[in-house]
Amino acid sequence: MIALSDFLILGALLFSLSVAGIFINRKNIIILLMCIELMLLAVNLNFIAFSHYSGDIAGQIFVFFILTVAAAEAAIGLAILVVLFRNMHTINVADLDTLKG
Amino acid sequence: MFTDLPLLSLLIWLPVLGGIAVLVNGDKNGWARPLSLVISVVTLLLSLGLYIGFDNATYHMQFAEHASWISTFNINYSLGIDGFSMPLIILTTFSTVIVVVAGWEVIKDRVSQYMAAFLIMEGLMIAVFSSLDAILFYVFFEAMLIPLFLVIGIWGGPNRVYATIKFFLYTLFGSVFLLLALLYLHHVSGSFSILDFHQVSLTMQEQIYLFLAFLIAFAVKVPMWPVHTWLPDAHVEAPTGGSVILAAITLKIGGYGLIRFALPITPDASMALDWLVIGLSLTAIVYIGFVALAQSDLKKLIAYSSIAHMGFVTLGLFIIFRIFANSATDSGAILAVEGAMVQMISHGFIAAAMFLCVGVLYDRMHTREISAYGGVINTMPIFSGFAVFFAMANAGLPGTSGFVGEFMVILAAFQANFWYAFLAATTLILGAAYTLWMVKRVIFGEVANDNVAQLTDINRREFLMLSSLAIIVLAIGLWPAPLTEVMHASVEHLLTQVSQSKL
Amino acid sequence: MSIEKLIFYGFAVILLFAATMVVTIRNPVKAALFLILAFFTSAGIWLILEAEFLALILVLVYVGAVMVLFLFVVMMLDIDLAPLQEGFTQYLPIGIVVAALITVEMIAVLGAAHFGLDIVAAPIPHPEGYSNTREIGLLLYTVYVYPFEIASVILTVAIVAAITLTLREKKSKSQNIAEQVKVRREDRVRLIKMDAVNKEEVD
Amino acid sequence: MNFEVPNMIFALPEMFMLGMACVILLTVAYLGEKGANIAYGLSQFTLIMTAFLIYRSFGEGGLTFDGTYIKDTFSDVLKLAITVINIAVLLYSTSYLKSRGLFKGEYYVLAIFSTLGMMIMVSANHFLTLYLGLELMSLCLYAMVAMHRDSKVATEAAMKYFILGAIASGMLLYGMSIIYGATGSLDLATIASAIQTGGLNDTVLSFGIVFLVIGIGFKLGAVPFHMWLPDVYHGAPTAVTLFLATAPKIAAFAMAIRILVDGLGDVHQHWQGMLIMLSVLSMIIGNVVAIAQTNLKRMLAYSTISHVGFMLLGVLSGSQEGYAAAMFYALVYSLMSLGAFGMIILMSRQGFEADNIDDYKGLSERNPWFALMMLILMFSMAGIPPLAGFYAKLTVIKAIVDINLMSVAIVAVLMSVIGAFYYLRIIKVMYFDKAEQNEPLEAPTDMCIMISINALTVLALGLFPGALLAICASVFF
Amino acid sequence: MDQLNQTLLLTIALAPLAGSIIAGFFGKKIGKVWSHRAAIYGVAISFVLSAWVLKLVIDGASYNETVYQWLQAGSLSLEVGFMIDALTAIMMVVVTFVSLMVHIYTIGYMYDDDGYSRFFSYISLFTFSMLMLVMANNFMQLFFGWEAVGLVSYLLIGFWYKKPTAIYANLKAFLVNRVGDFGFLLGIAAVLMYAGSLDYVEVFAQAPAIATQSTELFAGHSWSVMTVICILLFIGAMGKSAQVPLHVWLPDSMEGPTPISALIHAATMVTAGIFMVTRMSPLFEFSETALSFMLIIGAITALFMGFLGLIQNDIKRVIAYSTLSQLGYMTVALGASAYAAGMFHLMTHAFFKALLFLGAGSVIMAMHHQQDIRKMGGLKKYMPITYWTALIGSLALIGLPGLAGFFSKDAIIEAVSYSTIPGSSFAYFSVLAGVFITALYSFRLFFLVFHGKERFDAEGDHKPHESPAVVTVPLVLLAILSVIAGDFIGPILFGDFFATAIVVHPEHNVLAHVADEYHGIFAFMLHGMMMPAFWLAMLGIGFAYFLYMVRPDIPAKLQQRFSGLYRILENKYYFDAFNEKVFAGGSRMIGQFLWKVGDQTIIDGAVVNGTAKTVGAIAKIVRKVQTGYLYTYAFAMIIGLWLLLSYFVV
Repeated sequence: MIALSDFLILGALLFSLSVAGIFINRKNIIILLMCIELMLLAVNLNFIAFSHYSGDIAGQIFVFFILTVAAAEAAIGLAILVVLFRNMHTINVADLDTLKG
Repeated sequence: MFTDLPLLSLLIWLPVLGGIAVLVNGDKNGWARPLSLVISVVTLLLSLGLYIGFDNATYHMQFAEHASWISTFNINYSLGIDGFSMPLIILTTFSTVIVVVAGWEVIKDRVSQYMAAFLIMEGLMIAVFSSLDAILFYVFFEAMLIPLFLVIGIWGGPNRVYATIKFFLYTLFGSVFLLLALLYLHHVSGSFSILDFHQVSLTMQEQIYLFLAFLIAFAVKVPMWPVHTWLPDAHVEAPTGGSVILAAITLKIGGYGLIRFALPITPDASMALDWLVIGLSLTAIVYIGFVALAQSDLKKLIAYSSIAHMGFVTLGLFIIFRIFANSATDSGAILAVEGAMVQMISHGFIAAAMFLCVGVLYDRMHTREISAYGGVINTMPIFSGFAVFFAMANAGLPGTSGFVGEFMVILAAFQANFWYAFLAATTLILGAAYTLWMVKRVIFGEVANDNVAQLTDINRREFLMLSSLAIIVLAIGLWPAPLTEVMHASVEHLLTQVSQSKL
Repeated sequence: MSIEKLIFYGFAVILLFAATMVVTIRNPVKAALFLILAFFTSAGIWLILEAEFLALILVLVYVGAVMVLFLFVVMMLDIDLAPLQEGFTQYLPIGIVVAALITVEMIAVLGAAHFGLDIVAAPIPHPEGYSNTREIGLLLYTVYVYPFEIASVILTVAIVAAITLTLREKKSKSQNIAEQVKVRREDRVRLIKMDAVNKEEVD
Repeated sequence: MNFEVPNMIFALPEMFMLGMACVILLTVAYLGEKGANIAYGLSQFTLIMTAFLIYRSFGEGGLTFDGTYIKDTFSDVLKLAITVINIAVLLYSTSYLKSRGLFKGEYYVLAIFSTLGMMIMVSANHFLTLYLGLELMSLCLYAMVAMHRDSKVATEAAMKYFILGAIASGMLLYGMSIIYGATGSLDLATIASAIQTGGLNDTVLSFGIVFLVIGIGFKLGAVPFHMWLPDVYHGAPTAVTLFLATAPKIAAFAMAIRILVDGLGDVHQHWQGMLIMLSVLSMIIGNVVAIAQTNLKRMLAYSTISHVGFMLLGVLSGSQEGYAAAMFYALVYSLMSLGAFGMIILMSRQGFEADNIDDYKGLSERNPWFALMMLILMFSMAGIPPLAGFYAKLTVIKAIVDINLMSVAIVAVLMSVIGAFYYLRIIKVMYFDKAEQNEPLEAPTDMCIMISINALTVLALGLFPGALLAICASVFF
Repeated sequence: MDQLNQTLLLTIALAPLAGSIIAGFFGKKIGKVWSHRAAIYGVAISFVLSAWVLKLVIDGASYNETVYQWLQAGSLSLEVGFMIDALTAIMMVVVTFVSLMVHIYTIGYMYDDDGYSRFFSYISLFTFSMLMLVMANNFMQLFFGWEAVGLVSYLLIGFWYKKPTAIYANLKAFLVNRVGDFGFLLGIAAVLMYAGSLDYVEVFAQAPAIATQSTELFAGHSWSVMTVICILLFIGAMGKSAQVPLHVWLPDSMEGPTPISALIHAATMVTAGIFMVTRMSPLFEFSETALSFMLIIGAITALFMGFLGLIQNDIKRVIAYSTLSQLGYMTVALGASAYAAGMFHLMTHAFFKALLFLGAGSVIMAMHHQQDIRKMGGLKKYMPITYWTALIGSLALIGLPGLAGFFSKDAIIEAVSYSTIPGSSFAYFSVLAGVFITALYSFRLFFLVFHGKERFDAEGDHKPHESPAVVTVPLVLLAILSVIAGDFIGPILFGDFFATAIVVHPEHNVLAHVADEYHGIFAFMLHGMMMPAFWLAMLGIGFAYFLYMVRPDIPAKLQQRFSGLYRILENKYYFDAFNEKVFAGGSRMIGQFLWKVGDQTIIDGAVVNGTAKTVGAIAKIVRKVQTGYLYTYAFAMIIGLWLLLSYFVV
């Protein structure tokens, strides 16, 4: 049998990867958005794993809602990205430095 | 006659509301000045009621008022006065009248705001002296900074921004520690009543920390060396009225705080750390005396002299432990504490008068540089008479109030330790040196320049203020007993409090 | 090693590989495709965890809708890829170090010590006729009706927001009187100095 | 499975608001640009009615929707505060939006939806509702920040806000998943009872709590999860900054209380240390960096960070008194922040953002009344009595002193001294500096009245803080 | 009023104050005449009543009552009150009499001055202060009077406030006096500490008990309390009575108008120290160390200040140095426990020194405010009254038998010769040598001014002429007293006049030895003529005559020959230069240093502004962390996560 810890460690690795991706990636905002999706994926994996091992379906319900919200989030995120691109003609992370200090 | 009136509340809120009324009325119809004068005079007269109705025989709080304010934390609107606060309240009301009169012609723009600021400040200061609830005290203690900050900042000199911010942050820095101490005391005692704080027993370590917190808070106000540097800057930039209030009242809050908080709440720590306060006080007297000698700005000189004089207050308050150790009777300790109180009151009048004198000159010459003057006596003989008189009072000449406090403290200091008295007594030389040297350079001599030649002597308004101050300074100097009588009971009570260990 | 485990590890490895590629690859289109791969493998893992409904939803909604949206945006924005390639490795070491530290700490908590089989036993298999979708559905419309309603509001908001942000309104025909009044001559009339035309030449 | 029809009357304010939101949405959809005024009116109507509904049912309470929704005094007070503050926010923002071509119906739609999200958060008794409420609020806020589509800074701010916000949500969710794993429940009440029963793994719990704290810290703007805050406050149109600097802080506070106190109150020793770290860092960084700012919005952003640090002091104390203090702080802070940003809006004109500190030079001569109001607000923020901000600081520090965290208390008071410096600078600029422009300042009457009410409330709360303090205390005792 | 009572005494004290107030505050309104009338009536009342008091005291009356309680602290009560005994009474008479003379004289001397009524106000105020000083029955009031006379002295030295030298001198006078007061105040504090009271009677009653105690001012060195108290009190006296090294103010004080030089800086105020020590004799008697100290200080003053008188050319300064020297004599008397002799010399000195000063003033008026004696000469024929009175004064000063000075000075010399305490032999030598010096400079002055060639150019109106009656009448009256005052030597020195006021322990009682040889005035005179002092004085006159009348070229040659010595004398032993450099300059330097370095650089610069700057600098650095880049922001969050995880979980 696969232990719960295996799933959780997989989730943790995925989470760390996405986190690392966010600050390693300095060029492309779209990839940042993708990293966020990965992060949510890790969370979902956690929820489903816990749900499975505790026999409680609530975790899966939560995942359902996370997926819904993530979709909405992606839509708004991309919309903002589009507006940004129209304004700045770039989606380079390093160019977003008008506001600082 | 006075006991059935909420006299203290009246004294606090009449000027505050009056100030707001003056503010709202604005500058358009020219009522700001007379209205302010009426309010301040009425307040002064009311405050005399405190003196008349005061019972010298008891140390209990008189004219007490009590109402719930913030019930959640058991914070109360609790007022009352004893022999320590009553003279200071009268000093406050008197000084405010002087300030209103002093600003009469001099302040030309935003008169209503100026007057309102001082009236509100008056109410707040009276409240500080009469609060018996720690938070109430703190609220007024801090709130007072706002009008003073504005007064210096708006009507002040060219470098006012630096001075005001320095002044504000300095005092705020001190007072936040007070807040912590008060909160801690509440934590221990479960009450915010200052009188309950007096009763609560504390370990030595607690006392030490509390004492240091009190000391920082009040040392900044006093101001004690080395946290004094805000004062000269604030004075130099402040308009005359601001300087008067700063010198006459604000500094006294520091001394008052030490009497009300540090000594009775942390007697053992006060005793253990009295060397610190004594050391700082003596440093203030000697070090600042020398520094004052080096000043070329009239106001700075007087400001430094204020610091040196306030050194006597802190010295007087903290030598009592050594006197207890050396002396069988408590008359030395009483002498010390009452000397400190008298010094505060007297300094209130003399410093106010000195700043008014500078104000009189500044209004005419628009400079405070000593070197710009010389031979003022030739053109302003009456003024010079007052100036020399107040200078002498500042130098502690017997017969003026300036002598009484210093005399008492030095006499008492000798009973603590010869060298304390020795260092304290150097003020006789230093105080005379810087004050009279200034008098020599400003007042005496040939007319120094055309500006001095065109000076006009003081007018009736200025004469009125200076002469009233002179009469008081002389009266206290010749017969201080009426002033000290009101303190006896409270001082003795304080001494019993400090001589009982809380450990 | 059971077949179940083998499948899990297989999927896990692919998932981690795909995720790594998403993070590191420079071309966003490729990244998106790797993300799709990651979703697919995740769905597989979810199936092992008997979350069939969610596994399907993930593929349908995520791969089918969200990732398409991503790809669409990537294409639409026509990003110049050349400058995006610089300065990547420069911060890599410290990034990797911090990420590794966090990973180690997370694994230390989530590892077998706290969540091993001996502590959290494997669940009892579901009885016959158990339907994951049905269970979810039952709860969703009863106990979680309130969150469900909120989710619908969120989706509405997403639509409103996306439209508000991206919809380019057509130039309005209505007159802005204030603007018309404020117009100055210099804004509208441009005086151009021209050389006089030689009449003969025209002819 | 027994399904009971939920007692929906508890959720009447939310339901009313949702209904009205749809009405407004439809109005805007049909009327287009012309609908903006109507949308504004409807929004105000919605908020006022909602406030009224909350007020009507004030104090009644209980759980409904199978324990996902809770109505208690805490939620009533905070929801009332949120609606009332948003009424003021909308009032302030209208003229600003009009002068910048942002006066669109969508703004109001999003604002109402966002308010709804906050109310859901306040009333959440379940991780799921909490999360959804948070996302509803946040998504609206992201969009609102980006509303000024032609503004580079606004879109940049929105992008940053979005990305970081999403990361923070991810972390929050991760924390929820761990807590779910540890306690086997998503319901806060059940979590609390599971913790009370005991037998849970402390390491795992605190592991989860770390992620939850990060999520909360981000929404509040606590260091080191604060980086979005200055940029977003600065970049967003001031009307939006005003919106997101006030009510959402109350909602975030509610979230903190719901999770940490309602859910994890019994393991407060686990999160106390984390909050101390966040709080101390926030107070230090917020206050220190604010000194170096020249932009008022940015300065207020850093001041927000420091205020969050102070507010957290109350939460971390782990005592009822501390929670009450933090609540008082949150409410007072929103009120002060409302006034401060309201003042920026008031000073701004077409084509001119009054967000540089130097723009306030000589305000006391140009308009003494406004200057006085700003003075009250600034002194209150600095925590000088007799203004509301003082009692906010007093109560949280008292809470800290009462649990003997003297060192933290000392940091707090020292930082409040440093903090006073930059507030004083504003006052200095207004009162001691000469004006650069001399034309008197005019503002619409409703805004003048609003700012006066705003500042005078701060003063009144300073003179008589007892009532509000009693309310806050009554929530937790 | 045949009894000493409060009304009488208050009248004596307050009458001059009333005169002062009238002349001071209303001088402009009531005019010159009424100003001086008010002042003179006040002082005259005082004088008459004082004389009455003296008579009552001689008849055996005494008085010691409180007027009002000034202050109370615990069991300590500070009061204002009067104590009248022989010592007080005689001082009151001396003070009021000299003051009255000066008042009258001033009418003539100051009539043309703008500050006429102000001047009267001041000198009346001075009379009041001096009376308060001498009539006090406690230390507090003594100190009040002590400082008050200092104040008036300050005001009067700087009376001509336009003169830079005058306002320099008055500041100097005040400050040097303050140095003395510094010790005096500490002495009072010591008295309070050990006696528990400031009332004379109570303190004196405690004296034997105090004398047994000791204290450690420096660790390891035990001091007798009484010595500490007495030396501290004497430091006060050194300031007021201008003893070396606190004498430096007195010569400069001659910048003031001449009448006050007579009144304050010769006759009365400067003797306050002598009076005070005499008053404190019950204490001083217990400390031989203090007595020795006084003896030596007095001897140094008596001799070395006399030397300086030799080379001065300013008429007033010569007399001033003579005053210093005479004050030294009085101090020597005190040191030898011959308090009564000191007091007696104080009285006679008051008369003849006031006479000399007023005479000098008369000369100065005649010379149109020329004070340099090298520009005078031969004035005898122009101003005979002044000449003769000055001669009497000078002879009294040098102690010609029969004149007042002889009795008092000779009594001192005799007394010292019997003293056995350490330092007495040096003192004896000094006072003897002083006699010669005194005679030399006195007659140098006298010859240069009144005899010899007229070294001034005076034509017509500028010719010197005798002063008006208001000037000469006081001169004559004082001259009479300078002659006859010595006749009281019997009762004052050897009788029991001071019996109740002065305490002398038997082992110190030198006057008793002198009294043994006293057989009446004439016998004393004859005895005096056989003593070296008389011959030294005669020798001095002879020298003066030879040097300044017969061979006026010699002094110049001597000056060249002993130029080093001369320079030392000319620079007054470099006291002024030293004070100016070390004390005045040093204080200012310390002040500048503490201000610039302590306050401005360290406290304000490094700590206060330094903190502000540091915070500002940190702010500038920390804000750079806010780079604007998303990945920094994300990284910060991750670091936060890492910190929280590492710190609180793992």
